[in-house]
Amino acid sequence: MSEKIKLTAKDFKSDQEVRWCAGCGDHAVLNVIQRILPDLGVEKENIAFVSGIGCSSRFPYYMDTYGIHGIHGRAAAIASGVKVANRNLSVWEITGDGDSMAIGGNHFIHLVRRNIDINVVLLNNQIYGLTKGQYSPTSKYGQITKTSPFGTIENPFCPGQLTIGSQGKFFARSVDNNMKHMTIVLKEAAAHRGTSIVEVLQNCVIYNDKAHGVITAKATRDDFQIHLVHGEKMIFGKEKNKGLIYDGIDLKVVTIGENGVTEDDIFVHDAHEENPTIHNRLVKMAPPELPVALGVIRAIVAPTYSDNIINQIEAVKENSKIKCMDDLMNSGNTWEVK
Amino acid sequence: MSEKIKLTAKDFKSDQEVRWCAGCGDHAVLNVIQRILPDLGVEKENIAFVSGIGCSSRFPYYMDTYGIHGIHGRAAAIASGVKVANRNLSVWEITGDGDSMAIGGNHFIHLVRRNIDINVVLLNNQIYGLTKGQYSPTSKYGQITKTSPFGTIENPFCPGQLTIGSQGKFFARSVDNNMKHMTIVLKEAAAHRGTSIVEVLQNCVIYNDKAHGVITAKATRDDFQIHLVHGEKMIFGKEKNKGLIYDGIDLKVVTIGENGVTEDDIFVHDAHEENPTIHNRLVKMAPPELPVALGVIRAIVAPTYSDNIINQIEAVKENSKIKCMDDLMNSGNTWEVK
Amino acid sequence: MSKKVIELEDVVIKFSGDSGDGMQLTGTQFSDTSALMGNDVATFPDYPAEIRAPQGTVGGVSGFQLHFGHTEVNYPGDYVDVLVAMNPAAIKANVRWVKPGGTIIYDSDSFIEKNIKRAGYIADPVKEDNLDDFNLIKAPISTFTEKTLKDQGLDRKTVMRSKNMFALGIVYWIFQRDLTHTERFFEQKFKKSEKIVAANKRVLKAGYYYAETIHAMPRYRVEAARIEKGRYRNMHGNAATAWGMIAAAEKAGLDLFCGSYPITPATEILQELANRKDLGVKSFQAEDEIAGICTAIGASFAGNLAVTTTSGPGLALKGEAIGLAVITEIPLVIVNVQRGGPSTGLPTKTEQSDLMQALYGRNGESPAVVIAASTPSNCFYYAYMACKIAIEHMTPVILLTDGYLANGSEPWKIVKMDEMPEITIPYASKDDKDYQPYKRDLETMVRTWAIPGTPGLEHRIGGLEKMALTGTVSYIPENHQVMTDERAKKVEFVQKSVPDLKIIGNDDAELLIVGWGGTYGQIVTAHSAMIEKGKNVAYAHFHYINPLPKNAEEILKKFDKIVVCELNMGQFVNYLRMNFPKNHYRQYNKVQGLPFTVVELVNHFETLLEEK
Amino acid sequence: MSKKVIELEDVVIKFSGDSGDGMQLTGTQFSDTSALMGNDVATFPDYPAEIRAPQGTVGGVSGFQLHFGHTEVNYPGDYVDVLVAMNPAAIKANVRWVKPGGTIIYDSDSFIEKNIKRAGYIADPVKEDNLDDFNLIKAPISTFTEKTLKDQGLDRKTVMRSKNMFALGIVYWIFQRDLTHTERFFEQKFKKSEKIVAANKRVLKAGYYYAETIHAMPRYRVEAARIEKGRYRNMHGNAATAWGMIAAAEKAGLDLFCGSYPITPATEILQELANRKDLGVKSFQAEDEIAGICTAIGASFAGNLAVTTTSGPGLALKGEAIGLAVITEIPLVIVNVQRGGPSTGLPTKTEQSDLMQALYGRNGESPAVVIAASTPSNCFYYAYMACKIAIEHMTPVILLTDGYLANGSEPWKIVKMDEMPEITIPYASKDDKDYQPYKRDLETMVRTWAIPGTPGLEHRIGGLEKMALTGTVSYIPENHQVMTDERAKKVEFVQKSVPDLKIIGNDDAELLIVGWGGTYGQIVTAHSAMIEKGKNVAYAHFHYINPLPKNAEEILKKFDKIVVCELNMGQFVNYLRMNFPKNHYRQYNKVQGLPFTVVELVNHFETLLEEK
Ligand SMILES: Cc1ncc(C[n+]2csc(CCOP(=O)(O)OP(=O)(O)O)c2C)c(N)n1
Ligand SMILES: Cc1ncc(C[n+]2csc(CCOP(=O)(O)OP(=O)(O)O)c2C)c(N)n1
Ligand code: SF4
Ligand code: SF4
Ligand SMILES: [Mg+2]
Ligand SMILES: [Mg+2]
Repeated sequence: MSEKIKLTAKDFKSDQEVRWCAGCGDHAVLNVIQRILPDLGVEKENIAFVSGIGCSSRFPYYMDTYGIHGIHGRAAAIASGVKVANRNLSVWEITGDGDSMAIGGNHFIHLVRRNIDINVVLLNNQIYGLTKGQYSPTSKYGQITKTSPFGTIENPFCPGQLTIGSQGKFFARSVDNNMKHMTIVLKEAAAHRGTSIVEVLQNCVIYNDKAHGVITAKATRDDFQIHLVHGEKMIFGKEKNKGLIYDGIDLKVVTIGENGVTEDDIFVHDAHEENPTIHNRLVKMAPPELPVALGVIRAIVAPTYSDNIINQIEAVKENSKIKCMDDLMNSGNTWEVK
Repeated sequence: MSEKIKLTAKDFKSDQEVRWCAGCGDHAVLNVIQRILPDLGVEKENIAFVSGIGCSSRFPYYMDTYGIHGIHGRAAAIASGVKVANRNLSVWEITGDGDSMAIGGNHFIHLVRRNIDINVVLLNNQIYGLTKGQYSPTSKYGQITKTSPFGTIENPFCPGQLTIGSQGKFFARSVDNNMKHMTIVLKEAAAHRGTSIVEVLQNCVIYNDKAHGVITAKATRDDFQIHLVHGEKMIFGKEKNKGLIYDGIDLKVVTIGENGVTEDDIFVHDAHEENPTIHNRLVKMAPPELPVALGVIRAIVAPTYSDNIINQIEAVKENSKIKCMDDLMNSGNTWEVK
Repeated sequence: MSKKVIELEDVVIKFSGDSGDGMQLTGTQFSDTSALMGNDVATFPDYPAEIRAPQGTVGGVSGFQLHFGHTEVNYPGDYVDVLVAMNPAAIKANVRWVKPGGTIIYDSDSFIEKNIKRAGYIADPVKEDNLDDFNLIKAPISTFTEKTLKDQGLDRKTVMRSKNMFALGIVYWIFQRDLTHTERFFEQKFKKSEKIVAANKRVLKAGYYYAETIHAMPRYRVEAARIEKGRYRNMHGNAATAWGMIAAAEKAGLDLFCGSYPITPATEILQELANRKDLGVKSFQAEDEIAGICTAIGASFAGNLAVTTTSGPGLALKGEAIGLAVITEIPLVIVNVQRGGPSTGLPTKTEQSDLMQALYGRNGESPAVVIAASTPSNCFYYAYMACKIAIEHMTPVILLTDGYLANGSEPWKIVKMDEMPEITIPYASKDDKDYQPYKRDLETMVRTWAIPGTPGLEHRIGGLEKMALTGTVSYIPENHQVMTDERAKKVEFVQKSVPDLKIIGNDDAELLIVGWGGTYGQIVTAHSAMIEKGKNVAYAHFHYINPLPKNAEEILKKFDKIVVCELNMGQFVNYLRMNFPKNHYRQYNKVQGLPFTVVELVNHFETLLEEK
Repeated sequence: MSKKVIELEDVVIKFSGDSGDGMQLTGTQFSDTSALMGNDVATFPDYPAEIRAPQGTVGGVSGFQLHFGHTEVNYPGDYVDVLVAMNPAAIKANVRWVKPGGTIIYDSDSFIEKNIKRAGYIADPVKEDNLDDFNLIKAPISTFTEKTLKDQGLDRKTVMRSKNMFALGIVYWIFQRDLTHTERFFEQKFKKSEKIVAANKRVLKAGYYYAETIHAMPRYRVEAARIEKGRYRNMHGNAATAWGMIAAAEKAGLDLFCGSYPITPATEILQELANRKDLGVKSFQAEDEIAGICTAIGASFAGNLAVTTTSGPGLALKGEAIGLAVITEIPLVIVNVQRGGPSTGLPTKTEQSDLMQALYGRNGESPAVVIAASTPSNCFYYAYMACKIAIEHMTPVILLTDGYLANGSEPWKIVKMDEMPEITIPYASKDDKDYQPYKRDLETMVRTWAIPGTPGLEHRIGGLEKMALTGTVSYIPENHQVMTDERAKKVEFVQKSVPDLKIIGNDDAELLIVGWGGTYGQIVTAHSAMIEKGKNVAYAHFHYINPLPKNAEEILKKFDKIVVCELNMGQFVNYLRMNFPKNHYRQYNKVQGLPFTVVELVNHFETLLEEK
């Protein structure tokens, strides 16, 4: 790589016109990813973007890398095949809440369980955008949409809980209107070896505008977002005077300087703790009681399927007398007809 | 019902010969279910058993109730349809670890999320029995099976964690060699309104014998099983002198009478606590450090999809002027051609 | 100032503009008004491909085409008489569809450099597309709208949003339309703001009077059509499908259950059903297509009228479960709104290429009934019939419609529920002491339906081969043959109630045109055109595909020259070859995501007549 | 004591007993020994339906049938010369398949009341099934086994487990087989316990010498067959399929990736591949069939030779994704081991009823290559060819085998890898500055393959219709037609490399028998029988279904009377009607979960010859 010219975001832009609505949160994610790729130390030809179907799933077309725009719900399975076929590739799966949690739910949980080294970016707008506004498995209970004219009657998934419930090793969250934060989180996801799930709270201006409004709006965001950093105190708020403490089964908001609370009392975020108890509470936090947790919430290093399979093949190869098909065909019980 | 003759287990046996291997754990589950049905207060004609494909999924054929032996992985979806179509039916889904966690994983998590009032009995033998011994999503890491001759390289699902990660409201666990315990647990599941998942640790004598051996063997079971009962202390062990305490993120075994531990220190099981923190740790416990948790681990009452849909229909009906198709067709913009 | 008014038989208009320009609403107003004035109408919206393209580009053009006339109107027209274009991109996208000498009215204010470039023109659209060959009317729609609403206290965005009404006003003048329907519509829609109502009325009228002042503006009269008396409403294809199923449920006295997953262009059926909770519809938006059909199978078992709705890729996913419905022999309706394939293909475009999939897209010998609707409004009837057949014959029925029918609309004479055909449910007798789930009525080969909840009829069904009569699992070789034959026969016997195939035209015609499904409007119009030209051609259109009508073979036999026209590469013609191999078939195929045009059909038929 | 030895051309034996009786092993020993002695052999196991039925019942019977001869043996036989039955249920299950006058050797010790009842006899099997019509040999197998092993210090379970070897000994004597192969097998298998080796040897010999003492025991000689010289091994159908794909990957220099989900009767292919990590095979046991094919699609995109293996219901689930492979034009092999349908059907039984599904089971115009193997061992060759075609033509290829081929086995002459046909990968040029993913070689219509990791060839593919050459998304109507046509042509052009259809027999035959896929063994034997009877019949067997061989039409045209035989209700015959409508086809069909019998074929052909 030493002789290579350093690439820039522009090198990752394909010749295709970006076709999302003006104001759609997907644009920001595209921009951030195009900007961070030059820094990952992976050659452009060794990057593959894989998606399913949905507005968000158009993503690969805009990337000047290798890419597959798959079929609805199957991005995780297709990406798994890409990575297992060639583990030298940096594989990115871009998916929507419908694509990955509705029709693709099974591939999602199995990908997570297998811990294949893939970076999943889940653009969660809590709606089916491409098909024009039906509720998704992350839509809020009671939400009115085209297929729930009287309100949904389904409990939404919390992608973080589902990830951890599927033996997930890496989960992070960001928001579409904070490109700096997305940059940090996506870089960490890329650096993580194993399945990394990054949920981006994404706004669909057309069919579910401001679904994440309280969380992302300027007026409320400081109080309703907490940016977690491994090894740092869980402090947030406009005045940076609020913090989280853990009471044994749940997290609580306290104010530093009130009721004798000092900064020392605030919980330190440990993304590397195997035991997912606290992570499970963090991913669930929601306004108005609690801020939404952003950042890398869980990041555990563990063997990956994509490495294991190659290691196992190498080990078996070494110990087997069969080196090629001719060996195999002539092995075992054979006889000569003369 | 007052005039009805009380039914017995025999009334629930169909005329079909039971075709599981001798010694298969499925037999015990069948017997228990046939025995408890007369006590549920539901008429025989209002009971439906639904299954997918697998050894365990043959179950409906042996029940003299209504039943569908569906297709592989789809039991949860079929059962959902049955229940939503007629909520007066007591609907039982019988499924295997392959049927519900591999091909049927998506329907499983969505059923749980929707909280449709179905009793799911998941016969977990950690193997594909019917197809003769391939690993399943619950097979142990490294397990040698016909499709993993060198050991699996996949992290297994823990059905309890997956259930809770999918917003599950009811999860219980039992073992195939304790019919008394199964009886209690299955009755509670039947009584619960909402999706109840009951995992039965089931032995496949042919393809995965003693997979649950340490847990179920006479010699070790007292130390490796804890029978949880809501409102009671978490005590176990041959001498009933071991107990669990919760240290803020995890459960630990202590011995009553040692190191100053008294019965008072032992944690009380609260299956009704909404916050799943402790439940999540309980479902995960495994030997040798911890006993396996049996019994009803989580049981939260919440609105069910199957009730909600009917309630919503009733509410809309009341407020709508459209009472029949003739009304609908003549509503809105119509005109007369003379 | 009075103008010469030209009488016309029928007219095709297309309103076209950017996605935000309100063209769907504009078109609907014109079409409703025309229908109220007694014309026969057919309409077709032309949405941009799924994701919004940037404003002003061809990709972002949204159109609404309508065809109205004083004679029967069978399709929304292929080439247009009048194109209303709100921007250069709308011209770029549609100019090839304007009839020679047709009228193009466009917003001349939108012809600024930015828009011209975005539309893909280099400099001057008029030159680049030879627009001068048309009757080109440059209307300063934007500025006149602004002028009209000056000093009304409206913000610019609101003002500009009503410019479509200026365009509508122009066209209303041209075709002498009555403004009252649209005015009333404003009053309804903008109930909350009198200001907006007034503004819209003003702009509509401004457009109307503007037209009067323009010399080049033509004026036409299209007389009311001679259509059947009765009460009418406008029917969209997808809504018609939904309603047909609700109607069948009501008639049968069953609850309607729909398990579906959204997919273009079928989604509106689910949406319409979700809206009809007042009629007790249980709409279950499933996690995927497989869960959609499997919940429906469960609901059918439990005694609901169960349906699932989808489009091509979704049908592929349902194949395995359709097999379960086939072998268990339960009533189930699968609606497939065909779109361009293969794979995701052209998801917003129409095609007829799922026929083979509907017939054969599952493992084993797995016969199901397949029928096809042919107009937006008769989706109601065929959806109803699909339910009736499914229930009465205890079988899955696949109803094929397509993107063209689904999105199209036309006036529809409202039916009365008590005039709809009866639906008789083959219930198992509650008193049957020895109920046998797979005992058949030998006339129809239909088994009876025992609904959970009925005491004494407890039984199990499933996907394994089952013993004749008892339905228990059976591996007996001969029994498998028996059951395979019986399932096939049951579907064949549906033929007994399939209406005879009718031919339009003479038995001694030189050419028999064959069509099926959603191509009816274009083919029947082309056929009429041929007859008008004095050609002896006949036309047979199939709605029942499996089984085929009893008399189909006999009819086909009569003709030496047969051409099968379909929007695929020859699926139905191959099916006819399989079924009636003795005839020689020609085929005419097109897969362009578009309906046939009448012009291309007529040309092709003429060529065929010349062939020996 | 010396006996009269009868010379035989060929013999069919079936070993049959309870699931635990070791019949598969017994049969394999006999078949291996016979192969080693130079006979041609074909074998077929007959497992009980999936779940173990209670011991002693007909449902629990496990059998192993083998056919060996001194002439070519093409199938495992339908009716058996010798039935070895370890219990009454084995007789009950198989007696209808014993040739008139055939020999039945049974363990008379097992004829106790419990077993007789469990088998479904009332009292006396001999009377109830007229067993006296056969050459019935009551052998006290259990007691003699016990006697033989008395005082060997073995527990009863171990003793009883070796009674199958007593039975094998008897049959070895009858057919003058050499014991050494089996003795060596004991030494290998029971390496860890000399005692068990000795016990098995003893019992085998005891059976052998017992046979000598029985008067009614026949003795036969079946001479070595005149088969081609070379090194042989026994090949199972499923293993052959797996090996063919590994061989293709090796030849092409690609890694082999298999994404599959277990399903009867295809599972062993995945199992065999999972075992071949030493050859670098990546076997991915997916969460379902959809993930199986989708991981394979990903792996193919990434440059592996990607395959997925399944059976009927699994193929149904893969339909949508096959469409993605069709439209993206990537190499992919889909193996479908057909079983009895519809739905779960008869999962352990054979059938040919997925042909239409393979051809048409997906949305849109979605052409793929379809080929079929015809013997257990040539699964190797056709799996290899499936890979070769997939790679060289950048297309999904569906390889059809069936339960009968998958589980059957026969001796196979080991090929040398350097004699296998070359596989040329249509790589995109690394130096191509203007790489266009959908630019085609006009001779073949094949696009080039650019593998991720190659600098400069970055590109995107997907399921939406794509612009010719560039592959970017395109909604242009005419382009859709162009691409549809090109995809069709590409598959058609595979025909150029498809070998000509051969006919066995004369061009002027009175009857042409047509078959495809796994029915070859029975049909070719029936054809030989007809020729021996002096009938002028010809036989054409299809391995290439889509595209059909170039000369197929020409060949079919030559015959007035054509009968298409298949284990379904007429799928291939209908496909021929579609493709070559000018011929008149008769059809002979069977869906009983079983192969044709030669007897029924011959009878049918004779009847056909009599028809005018
Ligand atoms: C098999 C199949 N089923 C359904 C669809 C229709 N469909 C396309 S995208 C989509 C949902 C998109 O939602 P999401 O994944 O959240 O993406 P978004 O558009 O919101 O980014 C659906 C239902 C399809 N293309 N294929
Ligand atoms: C679509 C489909 N794929 C695969 C199969 C094959 N199959 C049947 S059962 C089964 C797994 C059974 O495992 P599990 O659900 O754990 O049940 P068990 O037999 O262990 O009780 C599989 C893979 C099938 N019948 N259908
Ligand atoms: S519809 Fe919503 S998600 Fe789709 S591009 Fe527009 S704003 Fe984005
Ligand atoms: S194979 Fe295993 S799971 Fe299946 S019936 Fe036998 S013991 Fe039970
Ligand atoms: Mg979304
Ligand atoms: Mg299992």
